[in-house]
Parts: sequence; C-alpha cells; structure tokens
Amino acid sequence: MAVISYREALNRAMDEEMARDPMVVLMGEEVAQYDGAYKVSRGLLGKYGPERVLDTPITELGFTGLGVGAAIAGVRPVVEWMTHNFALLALDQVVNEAAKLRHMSGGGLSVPIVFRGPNGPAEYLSSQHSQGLASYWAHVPGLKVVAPANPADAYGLLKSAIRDDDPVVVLESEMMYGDKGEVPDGEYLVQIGKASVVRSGSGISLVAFGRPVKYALEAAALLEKRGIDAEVVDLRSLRPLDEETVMASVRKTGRAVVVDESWPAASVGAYVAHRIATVCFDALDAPVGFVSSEDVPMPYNHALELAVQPSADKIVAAVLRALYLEE
Amino acid sequence: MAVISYREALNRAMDEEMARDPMVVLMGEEVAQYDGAYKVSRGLLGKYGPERVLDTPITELGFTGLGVGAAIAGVRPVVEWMTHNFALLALDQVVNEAAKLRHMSGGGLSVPIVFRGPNGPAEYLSSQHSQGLASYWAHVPGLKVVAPANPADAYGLLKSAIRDDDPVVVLESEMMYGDKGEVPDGEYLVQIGKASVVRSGSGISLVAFGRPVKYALEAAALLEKRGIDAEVVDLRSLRPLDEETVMASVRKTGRAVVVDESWPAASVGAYVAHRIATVCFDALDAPVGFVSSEDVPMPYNHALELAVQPSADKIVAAVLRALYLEE
Amino acid sequence: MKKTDAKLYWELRNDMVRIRRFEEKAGQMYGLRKIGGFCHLYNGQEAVAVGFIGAMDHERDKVLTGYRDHGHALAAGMSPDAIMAELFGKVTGSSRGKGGSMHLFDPGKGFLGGNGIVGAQIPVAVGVAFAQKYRKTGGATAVFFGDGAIHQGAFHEALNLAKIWDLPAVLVCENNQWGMGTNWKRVSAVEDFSLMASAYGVRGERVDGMDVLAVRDAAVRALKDARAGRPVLIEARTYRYKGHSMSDPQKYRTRDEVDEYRKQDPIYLLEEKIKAAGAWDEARAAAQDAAADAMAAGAVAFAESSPEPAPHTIYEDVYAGRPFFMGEPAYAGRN
Amino acid sequence: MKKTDAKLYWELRNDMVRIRRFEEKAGQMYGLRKIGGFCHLYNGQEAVAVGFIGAMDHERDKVLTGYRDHGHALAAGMSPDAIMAELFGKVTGSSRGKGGSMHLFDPGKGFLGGNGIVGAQIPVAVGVAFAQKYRKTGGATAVFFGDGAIHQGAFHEALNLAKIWDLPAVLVCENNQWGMGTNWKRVSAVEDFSLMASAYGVRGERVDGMDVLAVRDAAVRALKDARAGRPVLIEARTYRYKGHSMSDPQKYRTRDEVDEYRKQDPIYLLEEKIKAAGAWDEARAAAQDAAADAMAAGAVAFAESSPEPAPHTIYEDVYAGRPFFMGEPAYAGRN
Ligand SMILES: Cc1ncc(C[n+]2csc(CCOP(=O)(O)OP(=O)(O)O)c2C)c(N)n1
Ligand SMILES: Cc1ncc(C[n+]2csc(CCOP(=O)(O)OP(=O)(O)O)c2C)c(N)n1
Ligand SMILES: [Mg+2]
Ligand SMILES: [Mg+2]
Repeated sequence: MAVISYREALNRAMDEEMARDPMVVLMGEEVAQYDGAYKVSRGLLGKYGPERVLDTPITELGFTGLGVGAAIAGVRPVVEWMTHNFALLALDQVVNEAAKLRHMSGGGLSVPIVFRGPNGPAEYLSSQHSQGLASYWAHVPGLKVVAPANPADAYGLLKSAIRDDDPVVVLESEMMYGDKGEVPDGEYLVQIGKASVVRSGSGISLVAFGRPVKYALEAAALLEKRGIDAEVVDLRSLRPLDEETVMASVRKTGRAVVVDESWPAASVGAYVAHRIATVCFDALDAPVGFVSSEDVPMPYNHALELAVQPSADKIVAAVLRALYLEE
Repeated sequence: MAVISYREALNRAMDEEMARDPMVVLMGEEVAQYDGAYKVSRGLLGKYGPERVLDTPITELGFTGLGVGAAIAGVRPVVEWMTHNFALLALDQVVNEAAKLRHMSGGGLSVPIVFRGPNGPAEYLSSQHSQGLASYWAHVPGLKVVAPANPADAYGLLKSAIRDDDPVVVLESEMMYGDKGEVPDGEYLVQIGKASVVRSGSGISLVAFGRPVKYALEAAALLEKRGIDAEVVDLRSLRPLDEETVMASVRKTGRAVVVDESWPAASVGAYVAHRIATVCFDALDAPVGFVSSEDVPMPYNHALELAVQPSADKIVAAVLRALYLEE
Repeated sequence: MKKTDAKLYWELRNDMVRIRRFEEKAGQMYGLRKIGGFCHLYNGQEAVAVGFIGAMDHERDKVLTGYRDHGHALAAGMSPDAIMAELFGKVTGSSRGKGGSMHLFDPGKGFLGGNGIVGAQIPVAVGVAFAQKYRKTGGATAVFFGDGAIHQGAFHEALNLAKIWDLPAVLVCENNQWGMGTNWKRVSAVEDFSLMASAYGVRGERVDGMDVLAVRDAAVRALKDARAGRPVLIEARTYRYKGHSMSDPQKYRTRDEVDEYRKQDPIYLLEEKIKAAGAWDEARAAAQDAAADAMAAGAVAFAESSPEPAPHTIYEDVYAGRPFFMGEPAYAGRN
Repeated sequence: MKKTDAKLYWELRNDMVRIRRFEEKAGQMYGLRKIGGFCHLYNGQEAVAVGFIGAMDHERDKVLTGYRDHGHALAAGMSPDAIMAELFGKVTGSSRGKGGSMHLFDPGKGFLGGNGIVGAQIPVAVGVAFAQKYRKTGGATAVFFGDGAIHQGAFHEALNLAKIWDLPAVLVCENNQWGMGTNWKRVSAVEDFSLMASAYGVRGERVDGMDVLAVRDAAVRALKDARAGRPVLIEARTYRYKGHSMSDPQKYRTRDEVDEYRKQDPIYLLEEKIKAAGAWDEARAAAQDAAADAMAAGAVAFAESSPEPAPHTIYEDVYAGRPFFMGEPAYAGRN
C-alpha cells in the first residue's frame, strides 16, 4: 500500500477513470492549465488534453448546467466547483435538473455526473468562503452524496462516483488535501452507501463524516485516557445513509454523539441524530449528543473561527454529558 | 374581526406597511400590472404607483440581489418570488449576501428585506414546481424564517417581517391562499419567534408549520373520535424556533409527532424532532414520530402527488405508533 | 414552384395543423379537468417549432425547450398518444405520469425536454451540444426559450460557453411578445434580441416566426453554422394566441391585439403561399385536417383508456438500479 | 498646465502611492503571518480606483467591489488603521475582525464592500443605485469587478435591470487580464468588454486603466450619465503585478509580461505627465512617499497593538437587536 495524500488520491481516481473510460471529462475553474485551485487535477491536462480537461469561465450555473446536459447525452463529466460555497450559484441546476431529470422523464434519461470540490470551514476566509453546505445536497432525492474522510476513501469513493449512473456530489475538504494515508495499490472501489467503523469501542458511538471524523478520532484518544472506550463511525456517504451500521453501533454502545461541521438547524447531523433517537429509542441511555458548528456565520479571526467549529474538546464534552459525567 | 382569506391578509399587511412607511417597496415577477401570479399584490400598483410596486424581468438572482442592495441603502424591499422553487436561482444572494452582510461588516450594515412567496407542494405541477424548501432557509444563521398557517398569522407575521431589521423569509403556500379565517380589525403584529398552541390536548403533541398544521388539526379531530386528545403546536417561526413552547407541550404530553412537507433528510422537521428527543429525553414515552414528504421528487399524477405528501391519515398512523396502538 | 417545394409545403402545413389540433384538444381536456396544473399551449407559434425542427436531422440532432413544449415534442416526432397520456397523468405517458405537460421527453427522437425553470434548459442544451462535439456525432442542438427567459443569467453564461468552446448549438428565442403578463419591451433593454449576439461574438439573426418558410431557411443556415462549431442566436418574432397557461385571464392585452396577429396566422400564411403557387388542393387540406383531428382524438382515447400509475411507482425513476430512501417510506414495497 | 491641474495630479499621485505602499506593507505582513487566508493585492491597478473613485461625490455616491478591495477602500477614504486591523483580525478592524481582507466596509464613507463571491456585488450595487434613485439622493453607485466576473449571469441580469429602471449605476470592469490563472481571452467571446454594453442599450466605453487621468475623465462622463438615469459600462484595461492572491505561484505568465506592464506603471505614467507639464517637485514626491510609508507603518502599529476580539463576539453582528441561536451555543453568555 502506498501512502499518498488525499489530494493525490483524488487525482489518481480521476486519472484512472479517465484512462478507463474515454467518456469521462473534467471541467471547472482553473482545473486545466493551473492544475486546479487546490492542485487536485495536477497533470491531467498534460495527460488527457484540452478536450477532456477544460477550464471554464467563472460561471458556476452555466458550466454545471453544461455538465448536466453533457451527462444526459453520453458524456460522464466530473465538474469541479472551486469550492462548494460557489456552488450555491449552481444549486438550481443540481436540484432542479441533475436530481430530477431521470424522474421527470419517467426514467428516460440518466445523469451520470460527479460534482466535486472542497466544502466546509477553511482558514482565515470569513463567512462567504468557509461554510459547510453538506445539508443542501443531502436534502435532495435524486442525488447521492459522499464525504470521504481519508485518502483511501477519497480514492475509492470518487471512483465509484464516476462510475455511478446517478449524479453524485463529493464533499472534499480544503483542510484535508494534504492529509496522508494508505491507499491500496490495485484498483479499489468504495461502495457508495456504506459507513465504516473506523475505531471500535463499547462506551459510546461517535458518528461523523468528512473532516470531523478526525476530531472524533482525536476525541476518542482523549477519552481513552479517561477510560472511556468510544467507537467512531465514519458515515462516508450521506445519501444513501448506512443506517444499519450506525444503528448497530448505537445499539451496542447505548449512547451516541453526532458531529457535523455544518450549522445545526436543518442539517445532516441533526437528521442522523434524529434517526438514531428514533430507531434506537429503547437502546439509548442518554440523549443523542450533537456537536455542530455554532449557529453563526464564520468569522475571519482565527481564534474565533476555531471557536465556531466542532473540535475534539467539544466532542469530549458532549460525550461526558452523554455519560452524565459532565464536569 | 373580519373573515378574510390568507391572500387578502398578506395583501392587507403589505398595503398597511406601504402606507405606514414610504421606504417599503414591492418587487418581483408580475407583482404590479398582473396583480401577482397568485394575486397577492392585487391593487397595490394602483395605490402606490410604479415606483413602489415593480415588475421585474425573470431574473431571480438579479432582482433578489438588487433588493439586498436597496436594503443596505435605506429602502425596505419586499421581494416576491413567484414561488420558492425559483428562488434556488437566487440562493447565493440570500445565503451569501443578505444573511451575511451584517456579519461581514461587523455590524456596519443592516439588511431589512423580506423575501416571500409560495413554498411547498402545489397541485399537478411535477417536481420542479412542487417542493418544500423551508430547510434551505432554516439552515442559515443571519436569516429569520416564518411560515404562517392561517390568515391572522399571515397578516401579523408579514407585518412584523417588514418591520424587522434583518432579512426575513416568508413561506406561504399556494394551496392556502384561498383559506379564510378571522383577522383582527385593528393593527396587529405577530412576534417572530413565537409558536402558538392552536389546539390544546394532553395525549400527544403534534408539531407542524405552514400547511401541514391543517393536516395536524384534521388528524387531531380524527384522533378525538378514538379518544386520543392531541395538542397541536404551530411553530409559525422556524428561525428563531420557539423551543420553549414546543418543549412545554411535549413535557406535558410525553409524546410528539413532527410534521413537515419537506423531504426528510436534513430538514427542519427532523431538526425539531431531534431537539425534542434531546431536550425532552426523560419526558418522552415513545420515539418522536416524524411525518415528512416521501424522499422522492414530486410526481405529476394527482394520486401519486397526494401519496407523496403528509396527510391527516399519515399523522394518525404516526400517533398510533407513538402510543404503541399501531394496528 | 417546384414539385419538391409543394411537397414540403404540404408537409409543413400538416405538421402545423397537427400541433394546432392537438393543442385545441388539450385545451378541451383541460376544461374537462382531465389535465391539471399548468398547461401552456403553443397555438400561434407553430411555425417556429415546425420550421426549425423540421429542418433538423433527427438521426443526430437534439432539441430542448421550456414548459411550452407540446409543439416541439410533436415536431420532433413524439407520439401524440404518449404526450396526451402524460398530460392525463397516466402510466402510459411519456414520463409514466410523473412529468405532466411541462416535462415531455423522448430521448429516442432526440427530444430532451421539457423544462419548467425559465432559462434553465439553455446551459443544459449547450451541454448536449458539448457531448455532440466531444463524441463527434456530427449533430447539433437547438434550444428554444422565450422572450422572458433571455434575461436570465443562464442564457448569458451558456452562450458565452457555446462560443468559446465552438459548440454546435443554436439558441432560438421565441419572442411571442409576452412573458406571462409582461410585455417583452417592458423588461428588455433592447428592441431586437439578435443584438445580444454581438456581446458573445456569435451570429444573430431575427426571423419572422409566423413564416414557417423563413424559419426553416434560418434553421438551415444556423444548423450549418452550428455544425461547423459556430453557435447562433436566433430571435423568432411570433405570438401566442392563448393565455400564458390555462388559468390566465389575459387582462393585460386586448382582443384586438390577438386578432391582429391571427391575421398573420402561420398556417394561413403558408396556405396563401401554396395558393399563390397554384398548388392548393382543398381536398388534401381537408384530409390533413381530418387526420389531425383523428390523431388528437386517438390520443385522448388512448389516454382515457390507459391505467393510472400504481402508488409504489413513486419510488421508481429516482435512481438507476436499486432504489433507496431516507427516513421511513410509507408505501415502499406495498404494490 | 493650470495650477488646479497640478494640484489634482499631485493628489492623484498621493492617493496611488498610498495604496501602493499600503499593499506592499500588507504583503510583508502576510509574509510574517500577521494576515491569513486570501489576500488579493491591488498593485498595478491603482489608477482605476483612484481615477474613478476620486471623481465621485463622497457625500452621496457609493462604491462596491469584489475581494480585491484594499485599493477601493483607501480611495474611498477609509481609515488605513481600520483596514490593517481588519486584515490582522483585530476587534478594532472595520468589521471587528470578522471580515478580513475580502470584506472591508465603511458605510460612513459610502464604501459598501468588499464581496467574496465573484460577480455577486453587481446586482447588490445596482440595488444601491435603486435606493439612490428611489430616495432621490442624487447619488450614483460605482461597482468594480474583474474580467473573470463579467461572465457571471449576475452581471447580465443586473445591467439589464439598471437599464430598464434607469438607475444611476456605473459598472466598471477592471480588466487586469487575468482571472486567477486564466487569461481573459480564453474565457471571453469578445475582445472588448465595452461591446457587451450594446446588448443592454447602454453606453460602453473602454479606457486605459493605467492612465489615472483617462480613468478620471471617463468617470466624470459616466457619473454624469448615471445621475441622469443612464447606466454605463466601462472597461478599464489594466494589469495586476502580484499573484492572484498571496499563495499564487504565477506559473501561468512570464516575468517579462509583468515587466512589460510595469513600464506603463500608473504612478510612473502620471509622474511623466507631471514632469512634462513642468510641475515636478522631487521633494514633494519624496514627502508623499514618506507620508505613505508612515501611514502604512502606522496602520501596522495600530493593528499590532489592538486587542483580539473576545470569543463571545461570535454571537454578535448576526442579527439586529437581541440575538438568538439554534441548537446549544457553546460559548454564549461566557464573556
Ligand atoms: C426561474 C423561473 N422563474 C419564474 C417562473 C414562472 N414562469 C413560468 S413561465 C414564465 C414566463 C416566461 O415567459 P417567456 O420566457 O416569454 O416564455 P413564454 O411563456 O412566452 O413561452 C414565468 C415567469 C419559472 N417557471 N421559472
Ligand atoms: C462565484 C465564485 N466563483 C469562484 C470564486 C473563486 N475566485 C476568486 S477570485 C477568482 C478570479 C476572478 O477574476 P477577476 O474577475 O478577473 O478578478 P481579479 O481577481 O482579476 O481582480 C476566482 C475564480 C469566487 N470567489 N466566487
Ligand atoms: Mg414569451
Ligand atoms: Mg482579472
């Protein structure tokens, strides 16, 4: 197994899929000549040429819609949004076109397209550039939504997304592009819709996706020192949601804390907490804890922006509350 | 008290506020010469003239952003979206501008603007024109969000929204415009952020907002016949959320069913269910029930579109489950 | 007049009459509440769809439009039965009763919808053109939209993309002079939409949208350009006779205005040309009309006798392959 | 040369030098990690902000721009201390440390931001112009945006609105020839953005954005038009010397290209004019430079010595009046 970065894992996934299927193209702002704003597409222009790796104008609605059109006509586009923040401009094309064309056509059309790019808090960027928008995609039937939290999943999920015959939104994280991890050498696909238990434990279930999985693992390490044995479930896929794995964990531990770097209201995290509270009602020994970002726009000041986000400490505090050990 | 329609109540609110404050203007597609696609602005052009009641081109992003700019420069615009479906095109201007300008300017700017129009399932319109998008607004700090379920609230909440110094999104319902109800004759404001107990009961709390409040009341009537005494809480405001009223009700009844005509995942309804399950953990005798729209795009066929939405029957079924009386 | 011309003229007449009669029948059925919701009829604009789409190569070209889509669907060769059944919400409809009037599709005929969001079809169509170029199919894509839609940012972004990537796309603005109750001049900064082409370095052309032959000529030119990688913007000046949708009381315009345009009715204008060329044949016209009526009546009969979709079908056509749902589906598995 | 001209020239020089020196200092501070995130410097483009904004009436006119906003902020008269403190994330910053480099605001000076979403400021600015017209303030609004931003639908929708409602707005496209790493010609269908004006029936003008006097003249003309209800589109052809933001390795262009433009440096060009007019004064220039340096150094000292915002301030400036929050705020009430 090679140890590569999250960025390289995404790059390798696109590279291999482009090599495998000539219908796969990549388009977005700065993806070609500049190698991607975050260098995720490095080298692909040189390898696949300007017909398959396309720099777009700054027109999120336009090129997202163009991707959707290409997808219903036989191409398999990967559309890179420089960040998910800018994808709000393209939301209509995702929600009203990509997600609904199969349905509105009674199954006549397929929309095999991937929308990807960094989502969630970054650093020193203030509120327009630093927000977790996972909930906007997870809300919508017709989409699939994945959020890889490590290089192996980044590789395996993006490959699955590219092969999927439905529109898949991939939530990456700017802050994780440099993270390194083992990725199997041979080709390897991660099934969309399967969570993974990344740390097993018996005392409480920490359920997270994307970057907060790291905080959950950090929290688990801190908790271990206190003799609390936390299990960490990485959802990996928000739509479909692998309730089986989540509920099995919570039934085992009897307690859960959900972590989501989005705002709290109408969020994926709150939905997962709600589902746990419903499905595992009889098994729960305490309310499901929920650590989200604070319900405020992201400030620029670094101490403040950290204060706004979930952290290992906040997760530990939530766990202690769930164990009625609050200090 | 006059008995007037929901449509007339909204109209009267705008009329009175325009008369009261010369800075209030109304803009949107067909609001002037056509009296509004759903006739909510009937007569306002004649009364206030083309400078204050403006027909816009079909450019949701453009005129929404124009409204935001007008709001930071001393005008108090009411922006009508012909329906919330089309507001997805304008989402960036609401989420990244209206909701954040006060914050990004460190309190230097105020954005007193109202965005309003019909939201939620309508009839025979298929999936692009018939969806509940409340969750997209409720998710966002910096916005306020209200959903009047009857003429009096439509009147009182819209007036409060127009006077509010923050951006307020008003969720109306095409299917309720004709609904009649009593509205106080004198001026009357409904405070944003206060839920209302529209039927008191002791057996279970039904928590809803917007049109589903009607289904909840219907369900309560059906339940009464079975000897089940349901309390119905109309949230009225989704942001701020009146947790006090909701939790007081659930603590009293020990059981709750939340109803939301949005899709289930990452929805306001699931968030409310999650909050109840958390805050009232010890008081709950059963999992919080949740009746949402099905997790599918809206079909055109009438029987199917009804099957997709919440209904009194589905609420009754959820209540029976919560009472462990399931048939 | 050449014999081939006469043949073409009669064909064009037939195609326009079929749309006209189909729409009249759809209007009747709406009145009988067999059809619900928004139903946007195409009466008056037939020359645009028939003139343009008739000039396309159905083996490789593609068509997209907005919600006023019955005319384009028929011109593309879609089955009237499948359309009417869709309007009735029946499972035999082209979208299995899920799409309704605004969302007709027939991928096999190159007709890719039927879109309800004003202007949203334009980038999608440019993407279809991208696929044609990428896959070297030799095809071109025509996208139809209204005088209201041209102000959407989607138009601007898409036309720029079409031009800089040399895509085989023709953008056809059907200026029927009204966007719902708004006269186009009230919301437009220019009096000639083909002017907007200059902002994107593409060829713009204005054509009389009541003259099916003029539209057809413009289409032939535009498709040739498009196939050579030069996108084109066309404004077809036309008129809609009916309300915006079935529920529109039309207070914004006078009966006289409508009557004025009816004098330039596209079917009538074409008939005059056939007459002027000495190729008129009363019996042939009557036969076409009767066949069109039979087609519309047949479509209604088909729709009437078709079954409703079963409740569990709400879970179908959401995803490819095995479906999944969030929450607790109420009807899943209950056929 | 008239004496008043000389006075103006020296003022313009001073304003440009102040921006240049401020940006150099900001760049240094970024290198020292006193400033984080995206920091887009304005070096090379000074003539546009100074030429245009200098011609505005600060009592009633308004200015909006994108994220490359330090130059416009200074030209509008904003306090360098408040700007630098904002870049440092301090509570004394113009946005109390919440906005950072991309979100400068000074409503008192008519400077309404500072916007991070490419193109989003254009409709907002047109709305400000709407308010000016509605409230009969006599003011006009200028909005600045880049060669990348002009392709956004927001531009198109906003310019159409400005025209049909006769709003006092001037849209200034600062064509610095690069949108991040993309040369403007690669994404544009036209080679002259002022051409796009014709699609909206407004006056378009291209001006040399390195020539502060030319920009100023264009501004005077445009503001006059705008005040009369005739919006204007201006393309100011200019160049940015630094990377797109501080983290840009600039592999997409050559050192030579940058040097070529440095030869037309706006400060240098103006100095040549002052010299040609025989009004050059070496001591005066040195004094301006020294004052600008002192201003920048003073701003840093102010920022350095300012306090950080307290954690509980995250709950402030979200709503007017009493705040509220969803969920369970972790820090609320803990000052
Ligand atoms: C984005 C969006 N905004 C508004 C509407 C509501 N709407 C439907 S059709 C229409 C008028 C469109 O006029 P035009 O483009 O001229 O087309 P026509 O109806 O004349 O064919 C409007 C406003 C919509 N469907 N989508
Ligand atoms: C909607 C949106 N898309 C993408 C970005 C990322 N981005 C920031 S600046 C920029 C380039 C803009 O170029 P231009 O308009 O020419 O302005 P300049 O930076 O040259 O001043 C891009 C792509 C963004 N901030 N907003
Ligand atoms: Mg029209
Ligand atoms: Mg630029």
